[in-house]
Amino acid sequence: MYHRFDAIIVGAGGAGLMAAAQFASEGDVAVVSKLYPTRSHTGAAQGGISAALGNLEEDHWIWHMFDTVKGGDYLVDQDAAEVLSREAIDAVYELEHMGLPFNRTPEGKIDQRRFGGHTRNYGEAAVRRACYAADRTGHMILQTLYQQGIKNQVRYFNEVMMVDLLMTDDGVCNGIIGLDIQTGEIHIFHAKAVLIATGGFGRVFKVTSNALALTGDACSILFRRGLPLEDMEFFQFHPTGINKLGILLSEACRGEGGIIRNGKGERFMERYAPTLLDLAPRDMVSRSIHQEIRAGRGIDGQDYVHLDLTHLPPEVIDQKLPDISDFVRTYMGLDPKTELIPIQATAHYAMGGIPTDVEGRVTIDQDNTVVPGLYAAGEVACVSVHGANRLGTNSLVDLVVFGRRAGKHMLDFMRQNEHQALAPEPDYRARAEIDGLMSTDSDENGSIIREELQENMMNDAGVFRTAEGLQRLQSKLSELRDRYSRVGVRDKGKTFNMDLMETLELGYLLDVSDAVVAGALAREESRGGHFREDFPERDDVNWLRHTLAYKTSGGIEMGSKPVVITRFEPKERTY
Amino acid sequence: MEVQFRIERFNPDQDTRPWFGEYTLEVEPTDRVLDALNEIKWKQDGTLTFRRSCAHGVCGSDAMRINGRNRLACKELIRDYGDKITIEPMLGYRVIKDLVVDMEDFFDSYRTLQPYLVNDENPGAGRERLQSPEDREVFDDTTKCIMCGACTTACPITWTNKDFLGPAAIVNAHRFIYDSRDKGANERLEVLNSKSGVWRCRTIFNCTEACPRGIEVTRAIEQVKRTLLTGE
Amino acid sequence: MSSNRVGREKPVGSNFELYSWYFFRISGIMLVFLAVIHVMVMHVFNTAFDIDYDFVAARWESPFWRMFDWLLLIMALTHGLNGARIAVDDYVQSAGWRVVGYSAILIALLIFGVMGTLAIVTFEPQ
Amino acid sequence: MVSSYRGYRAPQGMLSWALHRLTGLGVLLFLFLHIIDIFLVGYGPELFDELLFIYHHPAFVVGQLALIASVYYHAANGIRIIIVDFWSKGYKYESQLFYGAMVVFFLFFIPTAFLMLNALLNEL
Repeated sequence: MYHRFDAIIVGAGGAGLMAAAQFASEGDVAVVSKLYPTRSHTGAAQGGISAALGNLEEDHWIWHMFDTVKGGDYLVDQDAAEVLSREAIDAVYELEHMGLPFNRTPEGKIDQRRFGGHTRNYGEAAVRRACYAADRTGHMILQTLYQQGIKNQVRYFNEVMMVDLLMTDDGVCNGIIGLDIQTGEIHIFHAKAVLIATGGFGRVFKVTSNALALTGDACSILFRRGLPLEDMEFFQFHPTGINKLGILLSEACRGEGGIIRNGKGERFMERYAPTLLDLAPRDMVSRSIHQEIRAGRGIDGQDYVHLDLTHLPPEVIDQKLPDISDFVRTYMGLDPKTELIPIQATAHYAMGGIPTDVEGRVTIDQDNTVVPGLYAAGEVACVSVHGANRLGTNSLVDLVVFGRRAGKHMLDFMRQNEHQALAPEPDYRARAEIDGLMSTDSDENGSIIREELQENMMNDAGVFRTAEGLQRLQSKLSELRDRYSRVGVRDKGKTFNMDLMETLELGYLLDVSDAVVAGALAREESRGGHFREDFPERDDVNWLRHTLAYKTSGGIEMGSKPVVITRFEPKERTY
Repeated sequence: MEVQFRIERFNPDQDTRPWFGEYTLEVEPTDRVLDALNEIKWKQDGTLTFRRSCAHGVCGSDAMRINGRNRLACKELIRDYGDKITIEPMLGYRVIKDLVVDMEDFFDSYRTLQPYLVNDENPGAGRERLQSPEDREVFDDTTKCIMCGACTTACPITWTNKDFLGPAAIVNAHRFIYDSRDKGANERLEVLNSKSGVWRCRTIFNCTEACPRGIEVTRAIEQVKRTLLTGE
Repeated sequence: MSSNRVGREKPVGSNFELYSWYFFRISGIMLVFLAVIHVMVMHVFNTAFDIDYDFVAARWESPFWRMFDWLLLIMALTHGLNGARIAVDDYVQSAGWRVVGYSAILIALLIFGVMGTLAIVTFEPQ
Repeated sequence: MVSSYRGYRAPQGMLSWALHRLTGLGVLLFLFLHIIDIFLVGYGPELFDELLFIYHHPAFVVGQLALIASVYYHAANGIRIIIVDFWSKGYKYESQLFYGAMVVFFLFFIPTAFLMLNALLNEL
């Protein structure tokens, strides 16, 4: 089936819907999502969205910018960080105007709370910067933006999975190919501009806070088309995931005063981050937890530690952390008011992704050459505002700020440009891939390959990495890829073929894993979320630069791109 | 522990009527029902089909009937069910395949009630509309809705009366009607006052019982009825 | 897959359902007293075997009991038939059969209302 | 439609509603019958007293017991619904109110049943 729109937005999370909201009633825009929009993973974000509103205490966007840069271990592009922290303020007000039900101060203003790595006056002390709606800020953002889409009569294509990107021979993006999951039909979406906002790929790891749907689809599709992926080695492990399940317990737990304790009951963050303690950035806390565990100070010598909320007033837990308490009760059978919660670091957020400029335009090289008509925003994109490690709440800021900018820019682009003609049979690649999977019959089981992939990625590309482990992982990945080439889809039907969907996703996971491992192996230093035991120091001389990974017929080629530094020279990062 | 699963299966490409598939599985008591469904799909029968995404009760994909009641598969632990578990799709909507039902009518009802803030006054850039914590608290409960459909498809009225807008749509209207910033209450109340609105509710409480987010759904509906009655 | 509908056609409201709902409750409360007293008189203070023509005749000597019985009749009939109307709405989906259902309810209301009223109002002991 | 009711394991609220609807419709049907017989009073004692044998038949006494149970249940549960409707905190006690309604039901029904069955036994 053929559709023609001015703009196509792939992904209906915060970034995609914020972009869609910019079109309001202008232009013909469609949102394509492989889920229903309200199922998007933005809805799982808990803690808050930072903006220097200064509603409770003095705060300035430049402090926010500094924290973002420092939190990202100076790999942040500072022009982008400036945009992020300046526009966060407007974006938060815009969300409020759209109806987002923020918690309020007694005067009726948006309430704010402390969050990891957010400080006053360049690191003096924690500051109240995170605007929040209980511990379901992401849920409220997603609902509010979806509601705006309904108000603006946005056209939603629900349960349609992007399977290919369309580009002209001149390198202009002119559409996508979608697979309608409900009917198995292939849809051609012809557009002047395409926004990729499909989110992260946490499912390459075994223990993750990410949804089952987060398999890096668009990253992989662009990668296959020869477009680069930036800084893929930087993946954030969130310190407080529920042990074994990886379900996230928001940093807001610590923002409200929660403490992490080791097997001896010690508040061990005193040793690693004497100023910010438990509110140090996530990469540091996760690494500290692992170091405690390695030193045998896990709970009963095992591989987890405790999150302690028992000293918090019960009404804080009830009113400000209700969902988290519910998770702890449901999945652990524990009462957070009286019992300690077993936690473990959980794969949480991809700092890397599709390189873009501050307008959301996808770029392909170190000179930031743009692909006309192609945009990316949200977790899937790498602007790069998060550098080597993202600060808590900045993911939501990223979504709304850069989703908004991309939307506005697309609106201009679409007014000034015409549709580029499609090649004949634009869907041939997608059809060939799907037909290939559907017609193969073998005993090779995709889900077993996926389990092995996730297990190996967790062990060798997790919090700690070594050259040896990463090389071992590379050969494992090529073995898995070889097995994947023989995988057949067991469900041969057309209607809602979830087996086909998962098998396609496995292919994407493999591509993304390749890029993560290639980046991790190349970067011979430790910075932010990337820690090489064989290179434990940050190396600004050789590595103060972004990596770009390109998929070529001969394997992955690595390139690089300078970091934009405007206001803050790199310094040692202590908290 | 070993658990027997009976799962309702239906593939429109080949079946004329639904049937039950039986699966035996070795699981941990603390596993979620969703984990078991995944395990069956991945290791035993690749054709088993259901929706799922976040796997911890916030996205609303995997609402289904577990031992006869609407639940999210990712929020239910196997130890609470014992060694025999029956899983069926939600009632009242067309089954697309196995446990997947057609949610279009559900979202249609939702859209009927203007589920967005109606207020065109510009509070001015660079500032928020003020709202007291008390005013914010009034509609807090109904902001929790994740639109999984558990309440609407638990309601005996929606099973048979296709005009009824259903609990979820009313919950989402409630979220705006009682928001002090909103100005669209009258229009929503007019629809809710109609034949397909709140008066169809017979205070059965199935919706409240089924809500995985703990929303007091019936309370919200009753509040709307009282507002219609007293004009307050 | 795709949906660009902005919801269903908005039902136009009148206050009929509101009044119906409210009437249901008011008549319900009245009936609690009327019907329970009626049952008590007929089956607790007297028994079914005490009741015959003379019993009815003696009771309807009093205008109070005639009024009481008439009120009970009307409330029970309207309350019950309103319930039946809602059952029709809930279980009959085709527009045609609904009209049949509503008509049957209206006819029942007329016939039984008239029969009952006639019986109570025109009764003269023989 | 019917399969829907079988497919859902009814919580207490749904059972109480289903019973409410069934007893309501049952009482309505009886009401029709009752209006007919009272209408016949107008035709004089002979016809009416002759008809009363129906009401005196033991099977019908038991039937009347079911009718009275229906009326009592419908009344007690109806009051519970009205409380939930008009008392803004009523929703919290929905289930307690149901048990309360059942207590009231039995408080009325047990003596009524005793008296009626007693009368029947005396008559036989």
